[in-house]
Amino acid sequence: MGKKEEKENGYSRREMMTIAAAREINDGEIVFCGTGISMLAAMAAKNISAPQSTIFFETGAIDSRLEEVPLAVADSRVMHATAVNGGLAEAFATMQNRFTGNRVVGILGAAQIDIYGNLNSTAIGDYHNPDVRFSGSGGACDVASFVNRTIIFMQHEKRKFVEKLDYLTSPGWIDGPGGRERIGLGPGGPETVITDLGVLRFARESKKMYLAACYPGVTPEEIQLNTGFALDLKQAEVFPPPTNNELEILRERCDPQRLILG
Amino acid sequence: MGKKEEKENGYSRREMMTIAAAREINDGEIVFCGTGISMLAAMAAKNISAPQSTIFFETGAIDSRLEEVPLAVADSRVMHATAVNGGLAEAFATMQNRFTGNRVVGILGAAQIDIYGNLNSTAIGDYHNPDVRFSGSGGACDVASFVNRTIIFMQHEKRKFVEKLDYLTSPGWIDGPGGRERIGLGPGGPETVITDLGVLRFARESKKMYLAACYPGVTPEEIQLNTGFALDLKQAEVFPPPTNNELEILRERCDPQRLILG
Amino acid sequence: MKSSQNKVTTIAAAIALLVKDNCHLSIGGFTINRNPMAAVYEIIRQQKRGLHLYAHSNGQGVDELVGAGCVTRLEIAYAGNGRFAPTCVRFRRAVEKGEIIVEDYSNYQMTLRFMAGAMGLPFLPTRSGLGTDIIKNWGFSKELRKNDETLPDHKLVTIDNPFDSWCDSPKLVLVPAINPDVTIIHVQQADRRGNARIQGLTFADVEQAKAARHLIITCEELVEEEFLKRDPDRNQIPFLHVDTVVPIAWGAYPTACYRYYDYDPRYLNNYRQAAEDENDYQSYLDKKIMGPANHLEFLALSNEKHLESLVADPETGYATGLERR
Amino acid sequence: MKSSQNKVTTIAAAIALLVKDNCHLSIGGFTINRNPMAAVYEIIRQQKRGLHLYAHSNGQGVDELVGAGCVTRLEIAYAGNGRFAPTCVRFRRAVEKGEIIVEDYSNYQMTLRFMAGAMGLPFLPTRSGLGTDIIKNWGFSKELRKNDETLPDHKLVTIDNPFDSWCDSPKLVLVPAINPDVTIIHVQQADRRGNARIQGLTFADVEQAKAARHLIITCEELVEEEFLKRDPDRNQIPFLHVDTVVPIAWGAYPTACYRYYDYDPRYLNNYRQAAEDENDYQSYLDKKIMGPANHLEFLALSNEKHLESLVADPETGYATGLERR
Repeated sequence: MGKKEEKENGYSRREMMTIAAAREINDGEIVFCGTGISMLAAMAAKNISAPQSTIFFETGAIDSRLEEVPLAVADSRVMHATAVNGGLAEAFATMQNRFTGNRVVGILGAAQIDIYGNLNSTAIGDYHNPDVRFSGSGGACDVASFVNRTIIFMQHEKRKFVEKLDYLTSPGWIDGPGGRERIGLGPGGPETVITDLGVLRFARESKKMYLAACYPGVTPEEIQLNTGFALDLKQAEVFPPPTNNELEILRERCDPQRLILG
Repeated sequence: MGKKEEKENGYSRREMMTIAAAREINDGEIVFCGTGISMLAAMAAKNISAPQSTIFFETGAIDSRLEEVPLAVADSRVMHATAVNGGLAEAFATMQNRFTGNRVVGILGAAQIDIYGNLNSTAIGDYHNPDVRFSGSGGACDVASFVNRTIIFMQHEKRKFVEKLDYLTSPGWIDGPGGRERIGLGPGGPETVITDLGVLRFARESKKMYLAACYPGVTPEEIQLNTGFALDLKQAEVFPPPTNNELEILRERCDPQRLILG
Repeated sequence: MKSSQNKVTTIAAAIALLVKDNCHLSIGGFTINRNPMAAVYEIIRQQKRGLHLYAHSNGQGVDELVGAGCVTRLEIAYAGNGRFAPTCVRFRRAVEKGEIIVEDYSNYQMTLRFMAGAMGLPFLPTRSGLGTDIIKNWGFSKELRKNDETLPDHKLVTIDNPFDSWCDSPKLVLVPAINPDVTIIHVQQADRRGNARIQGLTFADVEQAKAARHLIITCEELVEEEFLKRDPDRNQIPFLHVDTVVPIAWGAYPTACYRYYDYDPRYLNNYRQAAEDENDYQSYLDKKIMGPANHLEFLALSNEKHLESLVADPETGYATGLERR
Repeated sequence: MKSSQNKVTTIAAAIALLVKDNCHLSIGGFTINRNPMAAVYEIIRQQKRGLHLYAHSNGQGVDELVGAGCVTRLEIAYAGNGRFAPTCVRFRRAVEKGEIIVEDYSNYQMTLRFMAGAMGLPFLPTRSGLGTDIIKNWGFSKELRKNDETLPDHKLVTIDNPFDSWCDSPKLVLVPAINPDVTIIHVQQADRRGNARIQGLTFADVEQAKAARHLIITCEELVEEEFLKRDPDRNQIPFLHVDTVVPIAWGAYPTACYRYYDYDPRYLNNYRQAAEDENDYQSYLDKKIMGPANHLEFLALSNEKHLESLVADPETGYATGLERR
């Protein structure tokens, strides 16, 4: 989907991605947000279809009232009209907690992903002498370890959807069925991968990623070409484009300065 | 020291004990207080000779301004004009902390004590079928484990100063030199035992309790008679009685209702 | 339930719904302060039995539950009530008569056990307990622990520091997490969703609250969510953890509620005296607790002017100059 | 020093006294908020070298210390700066060029490491890290760890749950405590003795502060002790932990200080651009940081009206409607 399609379709890829993620959030859920598009997706969900969802941040803000989009999870905007302003210790404990953690949906991003949804956000190449160094885990490893369900944002490129991660920062389904339990983690894990080309999910039995939907104008073959491992394409549907209502709320209420939408 | 002597001396045993303990507190120290006489001793010290000492409670109150004597460590009076109102977690961490714990002096009481200053505040007789059940450790075991120096209040009776504790609730010098280190505790421990008859301390080498001072009118022999193990009496001095100034401050400023003094 | 927008109910309904016979219960407060007494009395009225109670130093509430025969097993650090009872009387009798089984810990150990539960961890470490009978003597036998899946297999576990001499700690005591079926705490202010604000010391209430499967919050004042959200630095418990909210004025009485009222020295002294004698105690239970149908009727037994004398001074947060002998 | 009644000093004196070459340092704040920037810039001006820096996600402060060549070893969870730098630029370059050694943890692991230090424990457990390269790959070699007594012998240790299946946690990751030689945090309000109040999120500042051997507090406002004591529910750090207090307005600038001022998007964007180019970065260092003699002169480089636009709205705590592109 290039600039031309964006203009034709009337929405950008980032808008499509944000809305695709927002649709994954159920009303009443507790939503863990990282920086950038994941935050915007949570704001969109809250404003569109999940008004009773609770947005919370690893920095300790619980149930933030986001009147302006924050540019980091420590932005003072996340501290406004919360239920409680705590710190990192409280936020991560909420996710590790046996009674609240399984009600949290986490939204993550990464530099690399494998077929089981394991993530790398640390380094490309040799860890001790990296070709490219990234920010590191932040809270991603913690979220991926604790919560019941994660949604992952990715740029859809072959070098990012890889057979083998250069570094496993955040656990997904590890090596398939029973993988998490074998290493001592709880049963939940990655559920959805939202890219700039489509939406991928994980097979219930094999825990392998498959193509669930392409955005309008994108073909399954195009997605396979941009993926470094073989995808099951058979279940791919066409993803419903953003509605006018969704776009309007996203643009006017969530990010009018287009700080995240670009 | 009976009623007659109290009247003659112009002060009661409890007043003598409180002031004896208050004199042990150095200016600038952090004083951990339990309920009752230990709290009053800390108040007396702060009002008499250690104005820069900091009174703090296991309930989480740090640097309480005690305008009235509290009747429990959770009394709302300890919450007034503190530096920070926290909780138990913060208070005990302050004592276990490597940089603040060694500046804390703890004041404890118990039902039984042995020659190494180990304390029982749990039960007399068989633990599973006790003759007398007491309150249990509370914070005493924690304080005795963490801080560098403790002062212990005891009623001086043979059945309370025993060869062997029925239950070891709070560690003193354990079994003598190196005892604490052998079980994994830090080097500090009990320093002074203040009773209704006199003041006892622990020998630097042997870590055994010895008689340091008798109150005016009490003889070393009388103290030995009321102690269930042999005491070194040779170093016993006569303890300086309370001064008028000490008594006046204790009575008028610290406990005018005589809630603790009786 | 925890995601409901309106969790307000009565204390009778909350106790009936969540506090089952034989359940594992934890109550907040500390000795003579902020015990959830309205809830305690309602549990007694509903004649709950077989409770497994967790407490650090929750004095008055624990002693009344034990005295009324609601408790079978008790894990505790300190059963005293300050100057009002160096050892709680009904507790002492119940233990000496073998009516309850007690498992002893220290206050920090109990705090860490709730904290572990709140953090979703099976244990936390401490240096407290090394060399003591708290480690050696188990109130709950190895067998009982093995056969009861609601209990950890060990009372405490001592380990060598896996990081060698790091932090000068050669050995550590690991304390097992507590996840009570229900925790009940009394707070100054809460809203309908369950956001809560404790004023003054929090004791271990926040940890106890977050460790629990179900949480009942009783509060002096029901306030608007907007009111709490205007100043979130002051709040401790987000609604996520809360099942029910019960507005109940004087809900901690006869214990204190900082900034609202003081403890009642007369009540607590009378209680201790009654507790010492079987007949007097039975009559206390009948007249004071079982007689009134609810907390309002219970409060009505106290002289109104006397209650007024307990109201907190806005400056200090307690009843300045109160006669406390 | 910690028991002094008046700990007020200048930032230059505090840094000269407590931040030694090669010391272990920890700074508070998180990405673009409440970093102790006045202290960071003073450390750069005093050309401290060989620092062993601990951070969870302390973005801007970390990147400036790394960029200025003050840091040799870095233990960190996240070196990003929100939308202003998904990966901090000077950090990325320093790692890719092998100029610093990095040890990676997660944010919760780093938080627990500070918490362990604050609690006086050698480690704390978590379930985070199981199955990841955070456990498998050590930035500091076994040999380095063995030969340096300021480092624990292991990066992390995985153990079986000594309480068997308690809490459904078969395995735990133990994270070693951090006790920095010095922690520096920036708070909204402090008094002369060092009692401190943070407004809004505390991040891991309180744990970092209490874990440290020495603590420097910089504050927006020096207030009377009485002011803080009137409302102790709002305070987090008692004076017991504090060595020096440095009143310094705009002390977190260009990062934000909730309720005082917002982050400066223009500064942070310009910084990122300069950081991408060696010459531009050197010129940034020379003109912006080394040029001014102190924080006041540094602030004077920014247009006064521009700074005014960052002042926080009293209602929301940030600069509502600020141009942030």
